[in-house]
Amino acid sequence: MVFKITDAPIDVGRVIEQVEDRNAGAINTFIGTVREMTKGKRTLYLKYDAYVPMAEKKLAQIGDEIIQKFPDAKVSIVHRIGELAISDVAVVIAVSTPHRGDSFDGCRYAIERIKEIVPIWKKEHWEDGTKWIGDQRETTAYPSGKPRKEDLI
Amino acid sequence: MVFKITDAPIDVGRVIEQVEDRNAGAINTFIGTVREMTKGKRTLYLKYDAYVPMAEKKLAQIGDEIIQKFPDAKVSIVHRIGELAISDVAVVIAVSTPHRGDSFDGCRYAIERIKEIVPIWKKEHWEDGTKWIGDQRETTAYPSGKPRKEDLI
Amino acid sequence: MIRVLLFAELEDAAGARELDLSLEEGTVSDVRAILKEKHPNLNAIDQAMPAVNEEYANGDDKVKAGDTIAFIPPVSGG
Amino acid sequence: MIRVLLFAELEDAAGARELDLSLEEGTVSDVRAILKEKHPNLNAIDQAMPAVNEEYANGDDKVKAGDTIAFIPPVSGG
Repeated sequence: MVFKITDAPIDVGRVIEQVEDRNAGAINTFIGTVREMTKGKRTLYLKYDAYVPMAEKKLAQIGDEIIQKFPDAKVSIVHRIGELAISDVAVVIAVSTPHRGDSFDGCRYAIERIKEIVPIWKKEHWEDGTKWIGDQRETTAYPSGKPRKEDLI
Repeated sequence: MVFKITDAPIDVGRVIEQVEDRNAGAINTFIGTVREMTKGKRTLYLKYDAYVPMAEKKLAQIGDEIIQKFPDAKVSIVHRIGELAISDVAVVIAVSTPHRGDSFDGCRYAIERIKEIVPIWKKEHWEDGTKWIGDQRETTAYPSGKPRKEDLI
Repeated sequence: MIRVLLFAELEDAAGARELDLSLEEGTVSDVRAILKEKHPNLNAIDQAMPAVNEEYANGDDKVKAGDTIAFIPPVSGG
Repeated sequence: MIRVLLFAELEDAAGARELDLSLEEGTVSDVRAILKEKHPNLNAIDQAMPAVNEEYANGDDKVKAGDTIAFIPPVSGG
């Protein structure tokens, strides 16, 4: 199991290998890629930045949370930072479990948690400007400057 | 988009490439592998057999069904047949969509439909015998010899 | 002549994956009945879904010479 | 000395990713108040989650010389 922030292209096959297990019948993989069009706006490229040591800790914490839910799961998560072009892979999550439903649920949980607690930021570069994108989950983000209690596990 | 039955090892990376798209932000991949232990019984190896031309048609139909639900989706499914050892990859499904939720839902739909309508059979080889496994979904399978109407789309 | 395909435990029970039936015309149910009469150990065919020319079919669907009818036991891919 | 880390729009607004505060002891809220006084364009720090030594913290948590406090704007990984 590997939890890593990298500035190099991600080898999807390697991430999958890291969760292989004789008693896994299912591996679910989520690959987040750079999409060209969002709400009618054309992205030229993206820049990801991270608070690297804390981000790696939080990715590992997400792995632990998944194993609490699904004790036989194996999890690996690699997130890339730096400048990414359209279709480049930003994140790869792999979750193996004995039965298929848990692999889907564990992987889905991981991507939602990444968007809640992992200190990684995306800066969109459009033809007409740039913007740091916050809060993709479109929840109201820390209005008092305090994290919600459940994010502090 | 590729829908194929093969007797060769599946190249996961190739299946993923086949669904890449500039407007995909998400690729969900399901990999079904041969698990060693099931309900306390040790599998030595498996044999998969298929009604190949009909199975490939039904895989393509599942792709069509997903695109009906998620018009921007791209889908590829490759299923291996023949003798498979523990940890070998039996099936790879890749679904790309603009947004992540649809990629998970489309991929999950695909694996459930495979277990309903695609003519592929698995023969378990244990230390103490063999058995054709039917009906993994544990629904009562065609009690009257007739498929359920919703399986006849 | 109608071509019959049997898979998995049905193939094992019949000792053959493919059979030819000398029938000019009939229904899926007719074919099933003939097969059970010829091969008394093919009882599991009652739990199989019929498919005519690679599409799932019902018992009262017609088959004629030249068609392929397959009997599909509960599937277990994935 | 307390080490302060700023990211994303906070880094852009302060013109620096890292600042040193000459403070021996205080709370997370104290640090936030000092930063806003020194950098009037750091208002967005109110929407940021504080983290002390790489763990999320609350406003009344203590910080002391040698600690690192980071202000984490709403995240957007994935």
